[in-house]
Amino acid sequence: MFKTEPIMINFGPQHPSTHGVFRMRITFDGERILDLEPVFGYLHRGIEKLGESKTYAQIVPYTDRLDYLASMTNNHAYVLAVEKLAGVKVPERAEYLRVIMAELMRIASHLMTVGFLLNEMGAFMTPLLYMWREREKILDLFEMVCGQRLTYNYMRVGGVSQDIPDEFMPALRRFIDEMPGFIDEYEQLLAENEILLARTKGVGILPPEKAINCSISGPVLRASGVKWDIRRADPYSIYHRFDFEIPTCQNGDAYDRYRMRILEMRQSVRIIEQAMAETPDGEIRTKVPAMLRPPKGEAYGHIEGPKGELGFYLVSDGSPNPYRFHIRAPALINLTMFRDLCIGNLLADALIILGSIDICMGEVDR
Amino acid sequence: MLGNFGYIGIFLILSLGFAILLILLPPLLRLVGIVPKKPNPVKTSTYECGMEPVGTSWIQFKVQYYFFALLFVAFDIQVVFIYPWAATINQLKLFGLVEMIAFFLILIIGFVYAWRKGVLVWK
Amino acid sequence: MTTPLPGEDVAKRIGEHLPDAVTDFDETAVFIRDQDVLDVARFLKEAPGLEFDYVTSITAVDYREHFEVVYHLTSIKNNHSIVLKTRCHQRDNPRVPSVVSLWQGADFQEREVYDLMGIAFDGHPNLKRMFLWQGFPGYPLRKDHQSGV
Amino acid sequence: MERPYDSNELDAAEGAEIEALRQACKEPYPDPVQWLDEDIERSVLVSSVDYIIDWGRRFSLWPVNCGLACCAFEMIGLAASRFDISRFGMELFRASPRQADLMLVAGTLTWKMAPALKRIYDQMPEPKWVVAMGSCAISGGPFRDSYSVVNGVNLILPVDVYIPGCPPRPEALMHGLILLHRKIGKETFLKKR
Repeated sequence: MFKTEPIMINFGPQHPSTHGVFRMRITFDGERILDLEPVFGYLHRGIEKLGESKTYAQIVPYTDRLDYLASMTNNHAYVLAVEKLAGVKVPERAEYLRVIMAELMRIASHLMTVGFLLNEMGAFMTPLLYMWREREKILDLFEMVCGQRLTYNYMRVGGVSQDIPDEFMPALRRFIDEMPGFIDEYEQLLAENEILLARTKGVGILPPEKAINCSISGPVLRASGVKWDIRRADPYSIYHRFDFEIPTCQNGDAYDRYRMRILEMRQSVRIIEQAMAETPDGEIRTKVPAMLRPPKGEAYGHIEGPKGELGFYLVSDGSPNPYRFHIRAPALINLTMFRDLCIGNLLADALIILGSIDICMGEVDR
Repeated sequence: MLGNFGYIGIFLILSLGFAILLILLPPLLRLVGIVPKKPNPVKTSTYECGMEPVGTSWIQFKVQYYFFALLFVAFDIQVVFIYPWAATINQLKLFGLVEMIAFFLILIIGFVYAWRKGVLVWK
Repeated sequence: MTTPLPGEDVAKRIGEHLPDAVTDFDETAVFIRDQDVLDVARFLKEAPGLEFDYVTSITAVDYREHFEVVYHLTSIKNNHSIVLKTRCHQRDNPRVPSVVSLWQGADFQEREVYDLMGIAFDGHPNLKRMFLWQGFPGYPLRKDHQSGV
Repeated sequence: MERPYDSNELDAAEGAEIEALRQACKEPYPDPVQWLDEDIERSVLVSSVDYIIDWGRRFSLWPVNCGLACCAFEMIGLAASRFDISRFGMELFRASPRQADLMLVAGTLTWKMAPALKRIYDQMPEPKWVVAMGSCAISGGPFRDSYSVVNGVNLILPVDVYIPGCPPRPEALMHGLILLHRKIGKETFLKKR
């Protein structure tokens, strides 16, 4: 018909639906996306360089600020990597506390993912405020344990920093009893909502072999039908003692990625329930020197974070601070195929795909 | 006794006065010094998420945007006619209802035609 | 349990296919020459028993006299993993062949290594600075870069 | 895919802009308490007209959402239902700077983001205020000696209220905003002219 010219618009660092300071240079032809160029670095604080001049204990607060929506699991991943490097044994009670905190954090992070995804779909603030109500309960639990709402600095090499107060278990019991009811409430409100179905069904379909080739991890990978979860594939800590399944969906579109978060929340509640019942008493931390000097060598510890496989690669030269401190950021690598998914779609779909992948700029830019 | 047109006159004056007041308020306040005046070249540049816009937006874009606007105008006018009808519905008994249904039908035909032609689906 | 393959067996298998590619190995890692990275990677990806179809992480370490690029490869099919390392000795312009043609997941990770460590990857479709801005002096993650400049 | 722009050229231009801003911003902006003339600073006579205008502005501050990092989630937590800031008339986080009059810098400002933040600040209509939330915005915080972090937003923008904390609790943020309200309450116009 009529010849149209492409135009380039910056979906820049300051944008309500880019989950932080992520920027995209999108070339449009009307509403259709012709090309998309992601630009990173607007929150690059150089944590890997700073880590090289800090001791192993001083790096724990830095890991809180990596994926600031899931600080507890960042601590868990880093601490596991250092224990693998230094060969430190962790007492039973600390292992159970860590699993409870990590799974609570997974629920809170998935709540945020679904909340903001629906925020971008036009249900402005309503589902987000519902899900924030649950997140506040989880933040209260964390505040009871380590006094902070967002950057917990709770785990130490060799255990956890503080024991749980007496009123923690009853409060956790109450939360665990209510949570499935709330998840049903979300399912009831959202699962068959035709706007959600119309906006996400068949949008941004990611085939399984392409997902593996793009080294995608986490709920995005499982939404494409690949059954790969580090908690089952390479069990760390005490996850082999709990029975929970790894949910997967089939056609890998934005709707499946949304459903994955809901299903995983249910599994996390099951894990917490079992972990609560078996938490033994006893030591919460083994004695580890403050200036820990792990033997010369390297270690790669990884866990299944809410966003995907979060790994820490530590190289030690025997001195108290790591020679090299690398973070395998799942959110950054999950964005590898974001460009291919968006080309040819409409602009509104691109934001839904970005929301369903769920990135957190602290981890992407480090 | 003002008569009907008197009221319409007052209504007209009030609405025009209110519109003009709103237009003149910022410069007026600037004169008095309440609204600070600090001109800044960057302030008037176009906002694009904190970045410098590239290229011009004066380009040939798809004609489909025009159809959305067209349909919007059609249904906007329809709403304008519904207000007075709704206000005086009890005077125009059954006749008003039938009249409005006919008005709706005409517009719905236009909408169904646009829908069939797939004008709103973004190709 | 993701079994880390012993370096020795993998080195032997690579040795049969590409005789002089392997320079060294230890219990978890295999050291290969930097110019054979792409061939070894293709072999590891397509060899029947290995099938490393997932590159977990690519990173680089600056050992002052040489750079070391570390590839953590995983096979989702057979659930085993291996660590591949190459050393490049020239300090001013280290070059390593890029593996993006095999795994698209390596795209951003190689760009990050180029941006922060300065190791160029030949054959990378879009090798540019990723986190820092053009005009940033030097490569921050190198040991001789004084930070806070 | 033909692009109507050349990305290398754009990167180079943006890089040059960042480098220029980095060399230019060496010492911090003076905090804008100087708009009160020194002699009347102590006994600020606020006339009734000023009082009404300040009251109007104080309780309808709309922040532009430039949440950069972790503090952004405490800021959203403040806007959520538990620590509700719509009690202060601030619940609308405007995405575009045109409709905002408070810039709540929440998180770590890096040099790559600095020109964008400065442009958003310049594009905000007068009267506008800046609140530096979190120790990253105040002084670079835990990332002070990093190669890519601005050591304090006041190198780039004049800051009215500093809220310490990493991240500051919603109550601390609310206290900071109340301080800002008190500061706005002291502004006078007629006497200055």
